[in-house]
Amino acid sequence: MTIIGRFQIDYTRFLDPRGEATQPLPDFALDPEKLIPLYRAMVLTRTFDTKAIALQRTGKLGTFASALGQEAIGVGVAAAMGAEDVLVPSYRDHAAQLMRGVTMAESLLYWGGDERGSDFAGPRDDFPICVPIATQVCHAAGAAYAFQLRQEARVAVCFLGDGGTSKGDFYEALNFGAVWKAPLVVVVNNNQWAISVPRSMQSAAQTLAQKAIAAGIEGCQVDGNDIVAVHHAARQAIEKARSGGGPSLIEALSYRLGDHTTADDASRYRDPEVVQEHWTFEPVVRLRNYLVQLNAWDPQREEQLVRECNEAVNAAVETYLATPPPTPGAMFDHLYRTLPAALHEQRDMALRLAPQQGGGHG
Amino acid sequence: MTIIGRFQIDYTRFLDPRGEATQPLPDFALDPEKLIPLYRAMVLTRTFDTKAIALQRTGKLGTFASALGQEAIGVGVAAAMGAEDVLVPSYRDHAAQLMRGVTMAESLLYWGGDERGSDFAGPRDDFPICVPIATQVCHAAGAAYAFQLRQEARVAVCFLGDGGTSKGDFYEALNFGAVWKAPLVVVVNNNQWAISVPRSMQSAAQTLAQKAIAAGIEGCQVDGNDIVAVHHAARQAIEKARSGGGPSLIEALSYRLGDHTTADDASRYRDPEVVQEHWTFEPVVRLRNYLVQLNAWDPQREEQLVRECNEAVNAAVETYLATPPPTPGAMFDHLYRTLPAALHEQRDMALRLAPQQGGGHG
Amino acid sequence: MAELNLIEAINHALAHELARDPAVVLLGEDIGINGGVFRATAGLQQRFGAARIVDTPLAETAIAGTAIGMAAMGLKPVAEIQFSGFIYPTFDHVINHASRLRHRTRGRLSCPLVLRSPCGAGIHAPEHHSESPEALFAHVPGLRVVIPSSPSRAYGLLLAAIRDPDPVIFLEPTRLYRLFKQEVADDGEALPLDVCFTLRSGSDVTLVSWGAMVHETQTAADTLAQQGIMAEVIDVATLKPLDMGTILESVGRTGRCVIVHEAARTGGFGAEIAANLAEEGLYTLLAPVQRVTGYDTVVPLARLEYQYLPSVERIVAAVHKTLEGA
Amino acid sequence: MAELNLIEAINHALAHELARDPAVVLLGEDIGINGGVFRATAGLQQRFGAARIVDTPLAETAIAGTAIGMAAMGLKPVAEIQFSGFIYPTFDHVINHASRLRHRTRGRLSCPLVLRSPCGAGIHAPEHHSESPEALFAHVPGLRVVIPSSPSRAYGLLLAAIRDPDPVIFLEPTRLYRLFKQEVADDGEALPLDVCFTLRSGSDVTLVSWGAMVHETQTAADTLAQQGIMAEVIDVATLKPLDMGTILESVGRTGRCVIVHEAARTGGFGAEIAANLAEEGLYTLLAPVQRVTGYDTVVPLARLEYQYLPSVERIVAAVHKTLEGA
Ligand SMILES: Cc1ncc(C[n+]2csc(CCOP(=O)(O)OP(=O)(O)O)c2C)c(N)n1
Ligand SMILES: Cc1ncc(C[n+]2csc(CCOP(=O)(O)OP(=O)(O)O)c2C)c(N)n1
Ligand SMILES: [Mg+2]
Ligand SMILES: [Mg+2]
Repeated sequence: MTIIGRFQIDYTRFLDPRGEATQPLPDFALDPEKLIPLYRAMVLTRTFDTKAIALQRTGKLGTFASALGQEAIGVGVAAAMGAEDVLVPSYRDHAAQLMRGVTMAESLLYWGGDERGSDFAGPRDDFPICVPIATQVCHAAGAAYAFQLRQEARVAVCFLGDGGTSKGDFYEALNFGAVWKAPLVVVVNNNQWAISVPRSMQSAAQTLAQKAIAAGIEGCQVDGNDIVAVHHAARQAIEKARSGGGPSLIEALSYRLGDHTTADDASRYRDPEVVQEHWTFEPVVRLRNYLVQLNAWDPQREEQLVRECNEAVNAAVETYLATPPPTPGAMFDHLYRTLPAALHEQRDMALRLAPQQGGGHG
Repeated sequence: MTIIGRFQIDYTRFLDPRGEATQPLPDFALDPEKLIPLYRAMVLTRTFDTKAIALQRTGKLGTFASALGQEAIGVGVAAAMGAEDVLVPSYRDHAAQLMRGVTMAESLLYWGGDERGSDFAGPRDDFPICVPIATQVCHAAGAAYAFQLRQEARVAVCFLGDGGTSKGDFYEALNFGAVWKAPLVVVVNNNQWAISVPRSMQSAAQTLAQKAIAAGIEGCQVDGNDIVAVHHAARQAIEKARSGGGPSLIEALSYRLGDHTTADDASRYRDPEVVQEHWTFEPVVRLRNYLVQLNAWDPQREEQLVRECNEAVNAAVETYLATPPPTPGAMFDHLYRTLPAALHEQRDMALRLAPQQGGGHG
Repeated sequence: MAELNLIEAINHALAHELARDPAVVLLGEDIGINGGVFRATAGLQQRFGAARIVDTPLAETAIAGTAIGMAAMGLKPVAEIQFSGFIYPTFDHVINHASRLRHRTRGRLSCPLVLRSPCGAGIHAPEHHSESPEALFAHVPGLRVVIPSSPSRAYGLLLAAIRDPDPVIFLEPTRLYRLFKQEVADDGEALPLDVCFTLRSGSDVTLVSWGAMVHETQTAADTLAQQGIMAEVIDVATLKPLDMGTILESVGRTGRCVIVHEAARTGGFGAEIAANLAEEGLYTLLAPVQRVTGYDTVVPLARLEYQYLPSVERIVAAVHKTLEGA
Repeated sequence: MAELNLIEAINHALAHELARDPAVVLLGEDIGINGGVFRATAGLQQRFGAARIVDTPLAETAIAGTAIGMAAMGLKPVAEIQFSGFIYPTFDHVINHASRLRHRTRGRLSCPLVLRSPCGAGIHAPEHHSESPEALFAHVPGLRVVIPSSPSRAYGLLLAAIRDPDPVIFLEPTRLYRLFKQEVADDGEALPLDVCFTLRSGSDVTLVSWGAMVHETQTAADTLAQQGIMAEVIDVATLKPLDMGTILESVGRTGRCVIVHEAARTGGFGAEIAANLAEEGLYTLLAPVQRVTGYDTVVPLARLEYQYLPSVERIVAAVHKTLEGA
């Protein structure tokens, strides 16, 4: 018996739950100017989430998936991307999307049941939210291939959940990306639940990062509630991808503090006390504590930030609510670049017969 | 940075290409009575393959996939199975199927284009050959679950190729099997080619065995041309599965000495000299050499064996060629347990209008 | 007899068969302690244990594929696909394996599998949750395709599907899950899987529908009755194998037929019924057949989904059109 | 002008577009140095390099999925599925993504993807190699579905498919790959993707077909001509979007229609055409429409496959039947 392969999976954390450094920090983490925008983005995401849930509860929005407790992942990764890179998100990635320039009004339109919410005015090449789990990893690998073929220094950055790592698409895409050595970074938001299925029932693998080994690429686990660890790992992976080093897999270990979506009631399947415990580890307070230690944050700034976030969110909600519903013809717009003649009659009928029901938000 | 996971992949070989032991052998390998049946089975498989290719070349058989050079894998694994276990094969696994009691005539019928070839008189619960790559791994995991649920001490043993390890089904099935701790053994026949795609282009993983790590199960690589290594690993894995230890993945490293199938011409994409080199490692001569060293084999026995194998194969070919074609009504038999009334008219039409063309072999 | 809505009827049928037949197992995402996202399996894991009510990892291909392996080895798996848009990864296993395992092995192995999935739009669900894939399955030889349209038919048809020795695709219109209740006797009586149900007799026109659209169609029939037009309403229920006899007999009497379904028009299962009328009912047709269907578009998100769905008005208008052609 | 068989015509069309448009890339299994198992891509990797002619790992889901990613980012991928039975793992990506990326993003992103695959039986191929999945795709909004039936149409339609800004499913009848040759000018002239081709004019009956069955249908028309029956033969070629106008016009003249396809009867695309006749052509029909199709069975293995396929005799018999109904 000979050993022909040895592999190891590392775990990285820089800030402990109280915001204390556990090891020497990377440069960016010593510079409050670098960190404060990340903190602001996390608080904005949380404000947005709270508002979106409230809108759903009052019938003004459809089903919504909040990022509560996982804000450091989207923010930390998106902040490591260049504008030229492309985000390939799942439905829980508005933290990253907002950083990328998707507007909150667009996000609300989408969750409010309006396709125009995916027509981002900002990052024109970013993919729309992907609902069919893990399929987006294939798209990201293909996008990465396009960049590689055209010799563009761009990276495709893709998110999925812990549940998504069980799906064939994930493995197939990693394998393709690895064979191609394509500029691809795949981030697993391991929030430890796939609706009601806990991480332990999702896979017998002790980490999700080790799934990278199957594709022969690097995988690592980071504390997903420590934005310093997330951002550091993302920078390294993106840099590596951009410089021809091929794909990486980052498992960001976090916790879903809220329900799966507004259509879910997590109290049916998990112990609220355990959830409560996990509030100890959440990322926003952690970074705030660290900033306070750096003397870069104080209650006044916090108060001002909260006010700004509320104003921004409220303005987005107004824009959203003021958006008139699409006309029935929109069903046929963009179905093809040019609507085939065979469909003209159907479109005319839709315009003629449009019933009065429906059209409301959510 | 903390190391949170360490993994290693072992490689096992007992007999070197000349048939010399490279390390202390397991008990069964010291007993010629145990080894000779394996040797006979390998020679029978090779005789069968040669004949099947000849039949195809003369228009008496359809496309056929030979196991040339990979006989030790099917034989070594099937010999480790109990009659109560279930084989879930791909299209290149007749070495294992014949060991299990599938007849050569059945195998020829199948490749000759007759569904009756999958109605094995022998191993009634064994799955038919699976052509859609890697889908059978899911079936095997499900079969294993059925055994587990009913508390039967049976194991599902599944084969696939190196190419198959790129397909989502493979990963998903391993993951399910591992979560269930089901009695499942998955054997990868890494013959280093998936039609024209070499192993190096199939995956960036340095071994295929390491794909087990993604599912959190044990994976190992063995010399697939050393039947002692194959059989040893299969016995261990099957024993483990049977006793509740869950699934294992075995990568058996071999080489496809022939064309992919009779429909393929490998000289279009690979160097015949390289193929020639690989003949040095092939499994049949290796075991014969070892048996000769044990004084358990000699030219007379070889001659007799070859004669017996030829006779058996020829008898099977006769049975096959003498089998009258199925009647057109067979298309409707077994479509459902009871043919729905809606289809009676179609069946009547098929019987009435059956054209005279077709019906031949291959 | 209890008053049940459609999802409760499903739950009762599952419980009944689990209790009756130890070979029945359920598998799918979130079907265990959570009881399924629509609550179809509520309480079942508590009652029958986690070995028979199996919460799987998130992988539809393997849900179908492992269910086939289970079925081949003597279990009777009932696999749940959580939402309609996630049924496509099962196609390979359903078409290449489930539908033909019996055929390929000449009856040696078989695949008594039920694949349950919600279907249809109308509940303001997110993207990819409003699909109507019935025509795709109905084209596949070796399958049965069933869509209930009331609690009692859901109960009886699901029992039949589980007891059937071959694979059954069982599509449940989400919009009907909680729309209305009905007396359903939990008596273990299955309904036949090869007949249409005539829900209402009439002599002027035959309305043929299935799934959630049966509801719209019945409402349309009410409206028509007020106008003095007597519509016969047929719930196809089992699309494959199709009981064309009942439809031909009805159209033979009424001379007119309007087919209503929610799936996209082109290649929808309405085409199969209309084609049969053109082949076998031509001489009885007094007017062109009409199909009232979803448009050939992606099912739009919530704000437009009711513009997509066939409405009572569209059905009534189509009936009027067939009557003009008199 | 060269005499080409269908697979050579495909090869020429691919080469032409690869040379013309640097955004075109090919991906699939064994399409590189091996030139594809049917030789569609023979010589292309040598000419255009391994970065544009991409031999992928063995995974159809990812072939479709990565092609969508490429297409969204401005490439024009032409993905090959090696044999028809292995196209099912692509359904999820084709339906949930390729067909609706443009719609979902209101035109911001799009998916100019061609998915090429062999289809059909008749070459004594192994299991799962003889599928005719066209009706499944033709039901999906947002797709185009094209099936050529001659070398020159294969050339012109494939050019059009690659140039089309939206996803096209391009199914190639394996039985025609080498059945006959035809003069094909490699002139880069595309054919339209929204019209049927009338291959033969006739006044007694309209025969509508596509793919390999066009061949049988034309032979049947020859036989019928000898009997004094003049059949018009229409090759649908593009199933989606369907040019029903040409068919209606023809049936309007002949009053009779026989539809011939190889796929299973129930829910086959013939149903859509017959349904349209029942809706819009009813008053012109002098006799019931006839569908001559594969049976609703699994395509059998080689020894019975010709018993499954529609034969010239069956087509002729169906025409006689429509003439009885005069
Ligand atoms: C293919 C597919 N199957 C099922 C679903 C329904 N579904 C939506 S989210 C979800 C759980 C996903 O869990 P995970 O991947 O961990 O992501 P999270 O929601 O926790 O961010 C499921 C089953 C889906 N969207 N896609
Ligand atoms: C899903 C699927 N895709 C493609 C094919 C066509 N095909 C048959 S064998 C083969 C290569 C398989 O290679 P590997 O898994 O290494 O097995 P081997 O033939 O070498 O034993 C391919 C692509 C198939 N049978 N199934
Ligand atoms: Mg999760
Ligand atoms: Mg191989």
